Amino acid sequence: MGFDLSFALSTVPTILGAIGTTLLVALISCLGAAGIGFGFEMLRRSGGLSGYAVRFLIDFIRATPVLAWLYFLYFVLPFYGIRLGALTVGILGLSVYFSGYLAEVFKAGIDAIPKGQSEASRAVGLSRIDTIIFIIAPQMLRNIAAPLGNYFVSILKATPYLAVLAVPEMLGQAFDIASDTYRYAEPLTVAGILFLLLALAISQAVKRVETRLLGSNRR
Amino acid sequence: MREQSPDMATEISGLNKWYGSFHVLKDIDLTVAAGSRIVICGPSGSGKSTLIRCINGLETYQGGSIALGGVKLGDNAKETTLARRDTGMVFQSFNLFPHLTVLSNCTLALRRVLKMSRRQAEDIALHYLEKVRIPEQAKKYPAQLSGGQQQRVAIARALCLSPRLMLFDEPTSALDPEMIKEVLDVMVSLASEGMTMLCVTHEMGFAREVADQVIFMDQGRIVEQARPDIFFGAPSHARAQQFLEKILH
Amino acid sequence: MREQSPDMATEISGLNKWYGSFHVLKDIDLTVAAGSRIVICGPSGSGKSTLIRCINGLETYQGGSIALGGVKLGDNAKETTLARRDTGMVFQSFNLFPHLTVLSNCTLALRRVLKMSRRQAEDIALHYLEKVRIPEQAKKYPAQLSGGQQQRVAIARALCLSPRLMLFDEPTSALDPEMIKEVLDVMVSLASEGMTMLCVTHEMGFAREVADQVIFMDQGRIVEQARPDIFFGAPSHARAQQFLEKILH
Amino acid sequence: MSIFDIWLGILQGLDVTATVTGYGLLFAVPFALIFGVAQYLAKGAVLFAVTCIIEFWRSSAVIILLFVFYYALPVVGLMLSAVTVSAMVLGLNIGGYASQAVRAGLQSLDRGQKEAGQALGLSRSMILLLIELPQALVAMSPTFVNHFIQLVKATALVSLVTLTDMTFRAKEIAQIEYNPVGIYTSLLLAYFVVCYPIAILGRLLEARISSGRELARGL
Amino acid sequence: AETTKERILREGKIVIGIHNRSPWGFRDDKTGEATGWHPDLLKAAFSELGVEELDIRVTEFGALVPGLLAGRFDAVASGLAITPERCQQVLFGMPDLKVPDAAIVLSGNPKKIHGYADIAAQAEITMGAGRGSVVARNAIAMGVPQERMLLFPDIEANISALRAGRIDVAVLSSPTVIGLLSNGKAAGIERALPFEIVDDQANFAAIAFRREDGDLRELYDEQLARLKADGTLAKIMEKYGFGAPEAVPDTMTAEKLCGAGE
Ligand SMILES: Nc1ncnc2c1ncn2[C@@H]1O[C@H](COP(=O)(O)OP(=O)(O)OP(=O)(O)O)[C@@H](O)[C@H]1O
Ligand SMILES: Nc1ncnc2c1ncn2[C@@H]1O[C@H](COP(=O)(O)OP(=O)(O)OP(=O)(O)O)[C@@H](O)[C@H]1O
Ligand SMILES: [Mg+2]
Ligand SMILES: [Mg+2]
Repeated sequence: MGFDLSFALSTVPTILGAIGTTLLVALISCLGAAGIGFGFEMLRRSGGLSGYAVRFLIDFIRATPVLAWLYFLYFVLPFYGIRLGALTVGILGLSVYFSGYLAEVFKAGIDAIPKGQSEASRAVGLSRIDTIIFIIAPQMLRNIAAPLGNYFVSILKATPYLAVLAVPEMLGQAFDIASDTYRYAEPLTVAGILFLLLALAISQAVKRVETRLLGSNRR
Repeated sequence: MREQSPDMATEISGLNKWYGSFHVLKDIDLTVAAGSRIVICGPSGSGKSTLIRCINGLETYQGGSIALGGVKLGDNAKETTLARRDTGMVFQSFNLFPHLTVLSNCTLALRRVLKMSRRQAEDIALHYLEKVRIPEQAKKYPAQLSGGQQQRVAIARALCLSPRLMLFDEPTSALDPEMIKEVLDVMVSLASEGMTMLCVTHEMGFAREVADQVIFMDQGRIVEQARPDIFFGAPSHARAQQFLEKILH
Repeated sequence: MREQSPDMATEISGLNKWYGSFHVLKDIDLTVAAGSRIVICGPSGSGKSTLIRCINGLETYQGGSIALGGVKLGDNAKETTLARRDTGMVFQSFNLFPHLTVLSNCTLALRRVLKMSRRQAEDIALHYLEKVRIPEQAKKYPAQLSGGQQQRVAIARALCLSPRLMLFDEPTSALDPEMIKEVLDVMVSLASEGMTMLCVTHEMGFAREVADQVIFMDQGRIVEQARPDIFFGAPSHARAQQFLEKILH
Repeated sequence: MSIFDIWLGILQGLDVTATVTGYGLLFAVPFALIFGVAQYLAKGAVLFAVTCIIEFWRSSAVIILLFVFYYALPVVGLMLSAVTVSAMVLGLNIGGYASQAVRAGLQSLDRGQKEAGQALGLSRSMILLLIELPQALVAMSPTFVNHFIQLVKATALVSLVTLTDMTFRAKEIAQIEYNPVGIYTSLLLAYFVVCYPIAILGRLLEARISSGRELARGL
Repeated sequence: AETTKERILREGKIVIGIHNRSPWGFRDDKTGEATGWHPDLLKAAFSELGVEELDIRVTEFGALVPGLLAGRFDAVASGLAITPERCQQVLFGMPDLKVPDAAIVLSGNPKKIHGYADIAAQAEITMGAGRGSVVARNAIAMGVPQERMLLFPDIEANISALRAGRIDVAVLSSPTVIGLLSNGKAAGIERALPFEIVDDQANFAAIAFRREDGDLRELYDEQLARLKADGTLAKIMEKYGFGAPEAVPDTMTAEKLCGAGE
């Protein structure tokens, strides 16, 4: 057996061909999950009955498998007349699924902002929305840059689940090559390295943002 | 800049507030005439901050009323917003927005609340930063300033909205001795311009110099209210005597 | 409890420290005789905290030497540990361990460093908690205490190790006026028992009452060192005059 | 088969899910502690090495790691059991995430805590054990609960190494039943009964911790 | 050292990898025993030699060959198709089943699909197939455009997609389709009959061994020839509903199928 470098290189174009899909899904899902998660967190903070309902929803999402979400969105919704494309379902599924985790992360980030910040904001007459946009969100991001990076990497690594929707992403392509040739080491190594590079790129990007956000706090 | 209406009196009557079962403000009656300067002091936990915060609409209350320039504050959101616009608040711990520059700290409300253009807002902000004597710090971030400078920015930020009433909650207690002087100087000069001020502080020198009235609170009540010379000379209430002894030791 | 050696003098000579290219401490020479009480004051950023921290081994330094009771501190870890054991430090922000009770805060070092039994350690801790007049708070957590009580716990915690030298870094500046009094009272009573003390503070009343010497620092140098009556009466250095003017205004 | 029967059938995979999760924790917890602390303390080359190891486990695709450790290592003579490989790969992956929480928890502690310990003459290791870690771990416990749930759900990948966990049981039943909606509903419920209690546990923990702190509830 | 064959004969037990696919090789939910076409074949072939026990390892399709190569099992008995590339990695036993492509459609075959030509011709038809399957390659060779093909990781997803209307036809292998429709649980779908295929597209399934276990493969081939001769093979085929279309011509051998590969 052994590792055949030239065969490994020959698999690169095919696997790399799917990097666009993988990146597209990962990036939009990151934004989607962050958006939905932030919305959840805001609703939960508004308290009352809807706050409890949202809290249950967040726990429910966290407690259920992503595969089930993808399955329902793709195979079951059409029975109710809602037919979304595979990419849409993939992005939506990952966004919803990770929004549960991100809502928790946002919670920690907001809890760490001193209460005086929102009070000062109200004292100068800013509306609730303006307070969220201009005061809370930027400071929250600064507090949670590191765990946010954790979840962005998680989202990237969850893209192979889209195989169940027949979306051709990188890991799927690698497995296709492998099952054609029964040579697993080479394509999987290539896909593994590509995933690792993308994940490291995300970590680095998040670290950059973190440093920039922290910049204003340093002397 | 907006015109300051001359007859901006604050009228508090029968104010009562509970935190759960804890009665934190008890039957507070207080009239602050336009242009007057009142200092509030009293032991820790006596309700000084709570009173100030009620006036600024940061707290709800369960009984009594607060009127600003004749307009009664309801729990009606619109009126509360208006009230906040007419009062400026300076916190003990500054509460500057750490992610914004000094200038943006001052212009944010002007632009978002009063919908001014950036130019206009910055002109106003710089005017007040000059007034507190730190226009050269406009481009820095709060963390790059000393405590005294930060508190002066907080004052400028509050002044930008041309409040009719300025509320100070122990504005110097987080500061170094030298910086206390800086901030008090700014407050003295505001006072000399006729700004209406309500100030929680234990800086008795400041109280002597600028206050029309000193109010002493204890356990949620206004226990004594007097001219500073009278208050410092011979407080009539035992608790006030004891308190003054300690802080003037 | 260990015996206090009577000749516990602190000798600092030619101390120099840089933060990168910033020269924070410049040629500091200072002798603290056993049993003497020294107050350090000076403007913000003048290096007061840094000096105190060097004596306690919390900072390294690049030139000069510090000797405690004749033993020179090296950057040798063992010596630093010994030095720390002989000095007690009280921080401005208390720095109590929030996850431990008051009693455990006090016994931690006794049990872990001096390997005492729980009984023995608790006896000592209670002794010092009595000394700072809060033995009844022993079972509470720091968050359940007022600021003044917290600072008194911090003092008791430092005393437990029977330090030969107590270092205070602005121990009252985070406190309310009434609580300042509490803590200063404890410090005055320590001073009257003959404890060697080095104290950064701007409480001039305290300095007048207990200090043998007042040291004025500016820009990393000891600019003036004098008996309190002389220092407050007629400081010889211009910077010190200006400073005193501001804080005694 | 009724949905209930399917659900019971899926729960037959619970022992594998639980076993892998349990052993996974044996890898995850020490890894998170040791490497989180190491990343906090280390400098220079050691820090770089520690960071590389963490990034490897955190950023690599789990499927590929499972593959390599189960199917490639025997080729060079190292034959680990399926449970060992699963527990190790999933555990270290989650441990990689959790190590970031440990580090962030330690870094966000007030510097004065360490200094107070030093001033009392405590050694560096005692300061870490008695003062820094207890506070950091408590502060970060909601995050750890998130990661615990993620570990449970990550066990869905172990069918790749011949273990029959709940997800694979669902696929087995799907073979016979061809009732996808029922099967995926049951799968969702199966994970829910396992993960939801963990989420609730997290909430209780959080409530206990935050009762001692003042939070930014003024928003 | 002991070869795999010697060990199997000594222990009376062979470890096989399956990926739980009816009818190829799956775990019987009631007994927990391995069942299916290839396990039955192995049992019949080896039981006479005292190898009574089939120790099954159930895993994902993608892990079958890596597991074999890593020594995690002795044989893969899960319907692998012989191709020249694959022959470079593993050693196939004699082909035991012919695997023509077959299609599943919604009941009544609303799009009237009877071959790849129909799929290729109608632009509104979307076809489903297993990813990495030979079927997918056959379809492309027959002119079905790639953008009208969805490749799902398993049969269930294909069926779900068909029912959800995401595909109009799922093309699978004929034994799979037979197994799928045999237990009567798959309501609302049916096999598209007839489904025209070109004969040289058919695959042949076999049991796979490691390349170094030539002696084991030889032993198995001998036994398989015996089963063919005494009619046991035909009986097992009947059990699973396979008939003439699935029978392997006598002239067909693994060597031929591997071509340059072996
Ligand atoms: N959110 C709250 N819930 C319950 N009790 C509260 C709350 N906020 C304040 N209190 C209590 O109300 C009382 C008055 O608080 P307040 O902050 O007004 O005192 P203060 O006079 O400003 O004291 P200080 O000088 O310490 O600032 C205190 O006993 C305090 O414990
Ligand atoms: N870690 C550091 N790196 C660089 N510069 C520092 C560091 N710590 C302190 N400094 C600088 O060293 C100088 C002396 O600081 P120090 O804290 O000793 O002053 P201080 O006299 O205690 O002032 P204050 O009264 O404000 O506490 C200051 O200018 C400060 O900015
Ligand atoms: Mg207050
Ligand atoms: Mg200092």
